[in-house]
Amino acid sequence: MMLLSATYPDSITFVLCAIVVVGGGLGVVLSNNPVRAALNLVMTLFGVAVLFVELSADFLAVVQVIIYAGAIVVLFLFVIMLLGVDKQEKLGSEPLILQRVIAIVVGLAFLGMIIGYGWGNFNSHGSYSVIGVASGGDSGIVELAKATFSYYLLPFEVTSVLLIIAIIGAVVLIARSGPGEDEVKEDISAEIKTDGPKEGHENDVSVSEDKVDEVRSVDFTVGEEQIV
Amino acid sequence: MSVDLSYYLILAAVLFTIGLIGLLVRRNVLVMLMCVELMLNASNLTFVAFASKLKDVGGQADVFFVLVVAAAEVVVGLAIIVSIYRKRLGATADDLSSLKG
Amino acid sequence: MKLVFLIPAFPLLGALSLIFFGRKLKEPLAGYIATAAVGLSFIFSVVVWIKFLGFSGNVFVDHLFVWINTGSFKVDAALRVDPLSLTMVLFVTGVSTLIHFYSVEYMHKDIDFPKFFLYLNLFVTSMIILVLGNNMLLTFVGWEGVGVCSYFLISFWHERPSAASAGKKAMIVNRIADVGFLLSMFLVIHYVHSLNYSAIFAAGPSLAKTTVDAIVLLAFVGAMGKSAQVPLYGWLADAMEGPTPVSALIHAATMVTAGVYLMVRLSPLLALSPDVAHIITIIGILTAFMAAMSATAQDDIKKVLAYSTVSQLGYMFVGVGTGAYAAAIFLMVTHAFYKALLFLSSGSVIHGMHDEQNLKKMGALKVVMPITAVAFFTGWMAIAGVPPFAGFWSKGDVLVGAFSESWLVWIIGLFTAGITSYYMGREYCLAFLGKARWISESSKGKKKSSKKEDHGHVVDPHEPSFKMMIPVVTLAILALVGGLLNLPFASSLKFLDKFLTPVIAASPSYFHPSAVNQIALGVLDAVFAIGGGLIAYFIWSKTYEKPALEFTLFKNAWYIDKTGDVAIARTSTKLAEVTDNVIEPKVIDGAVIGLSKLVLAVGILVRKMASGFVRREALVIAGGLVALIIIGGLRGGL
Amino acid sequence: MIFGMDPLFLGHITIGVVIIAAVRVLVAFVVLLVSVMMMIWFERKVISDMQNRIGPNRAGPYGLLQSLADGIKLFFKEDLIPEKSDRFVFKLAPYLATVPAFLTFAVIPVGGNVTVLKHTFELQVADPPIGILFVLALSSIAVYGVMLAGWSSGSKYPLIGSVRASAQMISYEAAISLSVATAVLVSALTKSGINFLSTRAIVGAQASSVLHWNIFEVGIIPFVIFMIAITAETNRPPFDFVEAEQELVGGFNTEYSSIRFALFYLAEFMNTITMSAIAVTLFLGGPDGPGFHFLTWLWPILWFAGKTLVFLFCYVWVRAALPRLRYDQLMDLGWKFLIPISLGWLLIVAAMRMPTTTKDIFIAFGVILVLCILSGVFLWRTINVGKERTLSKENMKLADSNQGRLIVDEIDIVGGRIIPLPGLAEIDDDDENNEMTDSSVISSSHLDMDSVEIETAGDEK
Repeated sequence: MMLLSATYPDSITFVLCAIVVVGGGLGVVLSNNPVRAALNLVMTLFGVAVLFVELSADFLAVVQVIIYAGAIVVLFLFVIMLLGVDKQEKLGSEPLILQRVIAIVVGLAFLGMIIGYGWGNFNSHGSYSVIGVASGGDSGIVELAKATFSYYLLPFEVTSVLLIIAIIGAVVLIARSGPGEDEVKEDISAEIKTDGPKEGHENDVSVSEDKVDEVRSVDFTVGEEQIV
Repeated sequence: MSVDLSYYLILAAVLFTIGLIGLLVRRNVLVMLMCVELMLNASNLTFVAFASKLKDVGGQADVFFVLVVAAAEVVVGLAIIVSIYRKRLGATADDLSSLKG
Repeated sequence: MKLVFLIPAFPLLGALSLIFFGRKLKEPLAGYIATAAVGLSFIFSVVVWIKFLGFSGNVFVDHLFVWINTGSFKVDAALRVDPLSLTMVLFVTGVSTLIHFYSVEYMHKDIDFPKFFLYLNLFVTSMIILVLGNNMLLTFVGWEGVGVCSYFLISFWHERPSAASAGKKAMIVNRIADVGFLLSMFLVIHYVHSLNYSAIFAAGPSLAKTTVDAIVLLAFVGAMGKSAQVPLYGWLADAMEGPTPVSALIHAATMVTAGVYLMVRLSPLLALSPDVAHIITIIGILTAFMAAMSATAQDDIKKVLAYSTVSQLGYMFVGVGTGAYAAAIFLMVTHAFYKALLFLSSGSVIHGMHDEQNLKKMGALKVVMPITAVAFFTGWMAIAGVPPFAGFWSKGDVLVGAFSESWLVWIIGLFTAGITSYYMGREYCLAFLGKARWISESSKGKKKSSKKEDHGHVVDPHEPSFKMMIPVVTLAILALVGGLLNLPFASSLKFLDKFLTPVIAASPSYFHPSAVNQIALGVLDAVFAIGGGLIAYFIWSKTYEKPALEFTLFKNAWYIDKTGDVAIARTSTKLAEVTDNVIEPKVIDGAVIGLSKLVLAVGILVRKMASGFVRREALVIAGGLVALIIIGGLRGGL
Repeated sequence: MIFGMDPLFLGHITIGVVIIAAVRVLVAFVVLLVSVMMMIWFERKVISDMQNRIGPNRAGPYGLLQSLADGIKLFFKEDLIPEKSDRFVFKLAPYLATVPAFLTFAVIPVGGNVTVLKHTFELQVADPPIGILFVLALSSIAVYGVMLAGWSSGSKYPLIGSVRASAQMISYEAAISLSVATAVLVSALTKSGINFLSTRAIVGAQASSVLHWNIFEVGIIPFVIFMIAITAETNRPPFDFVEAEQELVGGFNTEYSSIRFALFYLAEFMNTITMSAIAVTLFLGGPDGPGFHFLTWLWPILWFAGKTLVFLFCYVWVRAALPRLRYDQLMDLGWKFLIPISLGWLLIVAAMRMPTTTKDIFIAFGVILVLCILSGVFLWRTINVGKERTLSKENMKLADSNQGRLIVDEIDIVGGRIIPLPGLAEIDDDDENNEMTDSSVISSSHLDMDSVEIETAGDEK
């Protein structure tokens, strides 16, 4: 209790998380590879999740990881890999004139004004406990559930409808029309046939049925070849 | 909570700004969507910080809805990207300027 | 009494059956069905009248159904049976029946024979609704119904441009006047919240005097149009383009009296508004005089009668204006008799002369059409007010009212009575006496053998058939004895007065003259009537052309129409031309096109902002956000 | 609060407490590593027996040290990084695969409370109030290792393997979550109180007798679904599409060698153990079981280990017995059977367990009836749809004639294009002039690439 009730572990956690969050955010913006950006986004998400724990919102922290990191970003990566849009973007050039300068100016102005106006008002008291107090040994999960399913029942229903709409919309957007399917498939089969294994990989097919017995001695030869 | 609320809010503002600038600067549509996620996370952080400060679970409940909206946004956004990619072979925002006046 | 709804129902049924089966019914049958419908209507009017005589109250209202129901405002479709409406219904249906019967023969061989009777039946239905309506709105329905039917009937021979334009003219003039009626109704709705006559009369005393004035005056504007008062009387003369039975039915007996009926119906209000009554008197006497003067110079046999109708209507309004309401109704009834008689007689003449209406081409018809001549003579005597014909009594009553109002009005009325006698005498002399001018100069030598080859003027005047004579004779008898309705000798003989008194207001200015006064006035009337007639006889039985007595001013009906044409029609045309040539292309088109060009220019400018680049537009949104924050901060909102 | 109900942290936190916590972590780590080695040996031995051969028998008694030998060998092999790979991610991926596998075990209650040096603590590394959600979170994280490994290799087959993996793992996560939710619901209702998401609370709720184990409380079906789903989630046979040798050479880890490859291996087997432990915790009462009065701390551990071992044996047995599914069959199974059934079962359990009055029971059974009818109709439809696809003769023929057919189906999603690889895609950036017409550049370069490939393929033949 002595160690943990002190302030500095919290402060240290916060600082570390802030670094992770901001670093991850910058990584998203600055990395020229979308997969790297996604990884940085995951980093940010984890930082935010830890901050949630720090703010005694355990449940949200886990949900954040499950939904954001486990589903949304995976979806991002899935699409990136599926479409092969992981080509590296030229961050050095900007086709739109002044876009970058104005964007940075606007962004910094926004940040400055938010902080500037808010400074000194951040800790002003709002109304306390409109819905319910988040307390107890369950990290407020019960309170959260009560609030969600009673006070926020209508938004809850509306968002669920939104989710259904999104799913249906996505399916409609992705769904193919009948005739196009055949052409496309023919194209692929043509491409696949020509799509032979790449350099050095022909030798790599000695895959045993039982993977436990697999020694993968072939790797050496492959490696030598590559080195040579 | 021992760390002052203002730090959380400033951190959220910084994160939001990063997302905003990224949205305006990056050309890859996927990265732009990620930047939107950053901004949503910043708002989530604000919500939870206030929920903790004001001891009101409502702020946490709001985050749920933000999460759902984010999920829906990503699903539809990615579907749009995929369907665009089928036709145009690219996911660069600047190519999609057929709506220009 | 509950049978009252049958009165309008029969003509309506007749009209409907003619709509659906008119073409199949063919010539005489359609006419007889229509006649029977109106005849049944008359019979039920009589039945209702007899029942009403045994009725204890003054007013019986038959609610048919709720017509309009909007919140607090409610209008029933209800029929009102009271002495006034009964009187009207009786003579309307009675005279209509006779005219229908007459038309069957008169319209013989017309292409649109069934259509004619369809219109006639529809007209009678409308007129009955007008008369029996329990509220102003129902009256207005009938009012507009007769307006529409009169339009159809005036321009019945619409192949003739003059007939078509005459119909349009009647329509337009009436619509102008109807605005007055409508406004009057709006005022009533606003101030009384009900259109029922009973409610209006009950509320009358509590209304402000100016309100009453406005209501009555506006209603009178409506009546001016329908009853062809100065200056809206031009249409009636033109309306003579319609078939003669139409003129008899519409422009003598029924429709034009609707205005008088309305004013008498509103007499409880009118009595509260002496100022408007004075205006009505003035307009009435002016109309009577001007129309009479116009009639002295007309050559058309029907136009003379048309102006005389206007003149007589003026008399009626004098009666209304001076408070002699019963006298006005009395004159209306007797006028219906003798004017219908005159029109039908002239119809016989026209029929016999093969559609020749010019008096100057007639003459000496007494020889070939003796019965018609007698009938016409009866009509002349009746309208002139020669005792003991009907006109003497009714006009005498009105003049008594005028005398009680103002001696000037009375003198003009008296003088006009003389004029009336004069121009009717002129017409009679030109048509029936003198030389037979219808034997044209060219065909004179060839005598009767070659008549048929004479194009357009194959004239063989003859007495009309028996069927046409029945209504004429009936009306002649009525014109002769109509005065019995309201003899002034004793109060017990004033049947109509007594009958009507419960529902019409007693005018404060109306005084009951002593017997001596009445006799003196009556003698003066008779002297003027006989004098006018004698003058006409002496002048016009000898010659047929005397331009000194046919002033152009009167021939053109005081140039009222021409004035209107110049003042309104020409100016409006000019204005329209200016609008068409200058304002429309330059101002309006300029504004619209200029606006569109402006929008286009702005669009071209703004279009450049929509670059289509998502990021650029997102940047604009972000910039707007920052701007909003700045503004909010400056205003202290944050 | 985040330490849950662990009595260790209820008092003052002293140096002893910290040491005990650290020792717990260390012991768990070491035990896991060792058990993974044992597991590998166990699997090989069992399969050998089933296939009527001997299996490893050289290193150590009964070949027990064979795994250690393999590990040492792999550790000293040359570490290869393909030229076209994304180096950082390539190096990162094995750790992303291993760490969640380790972490998951942290919330599993291995035994009851023990007292050492006056400190009473749970045989569990941590007992957070959201323990079971923690498990789900980590299992959803686990997919990153496979995905990124495949992508960063810069090679075609690993990429396909990783794309398969992501789709497969996301798909089966829903079924896992729903069956876990059923178990949690039942536990929370049995032991009404706070912390119903904590693993220890779930175990505690099942403690009274064998019949109160969740496997019976939930009605077995969610348990079966959970078992099938975690098999798929861990990419174990018959759901091992990620590394389907016949189709994808070696799957996502084709390009890996040396210790990185060992880490993937480690992660996979550790996942197997961890998932078995979770199944035990959720459905079989965890360490619950009859014990004796001496060595009271030992019996729960033995029970736990025994139950887990049964599951592990089942895994091996399944692997030896069942052939691999087709990929579309896998997806059909996940989306059309497991998810609807587990969702419907969750609702039915909720309807049956929640009501307190007779009226409520009637309502609940009405709801159940409606649900059964609806789900029956739905299932009938989906089954038929699946039949059409799986049993259509043309498809069968195609599958027979062309082994790559299944791969084709998968790539098909992209729109008929070959999935580009990170190394290849970089070519596009050489063209600096045409930033605005990237799409055309990409397409043309794709075409070029394809044509080149055709030529080379022809040359080789």
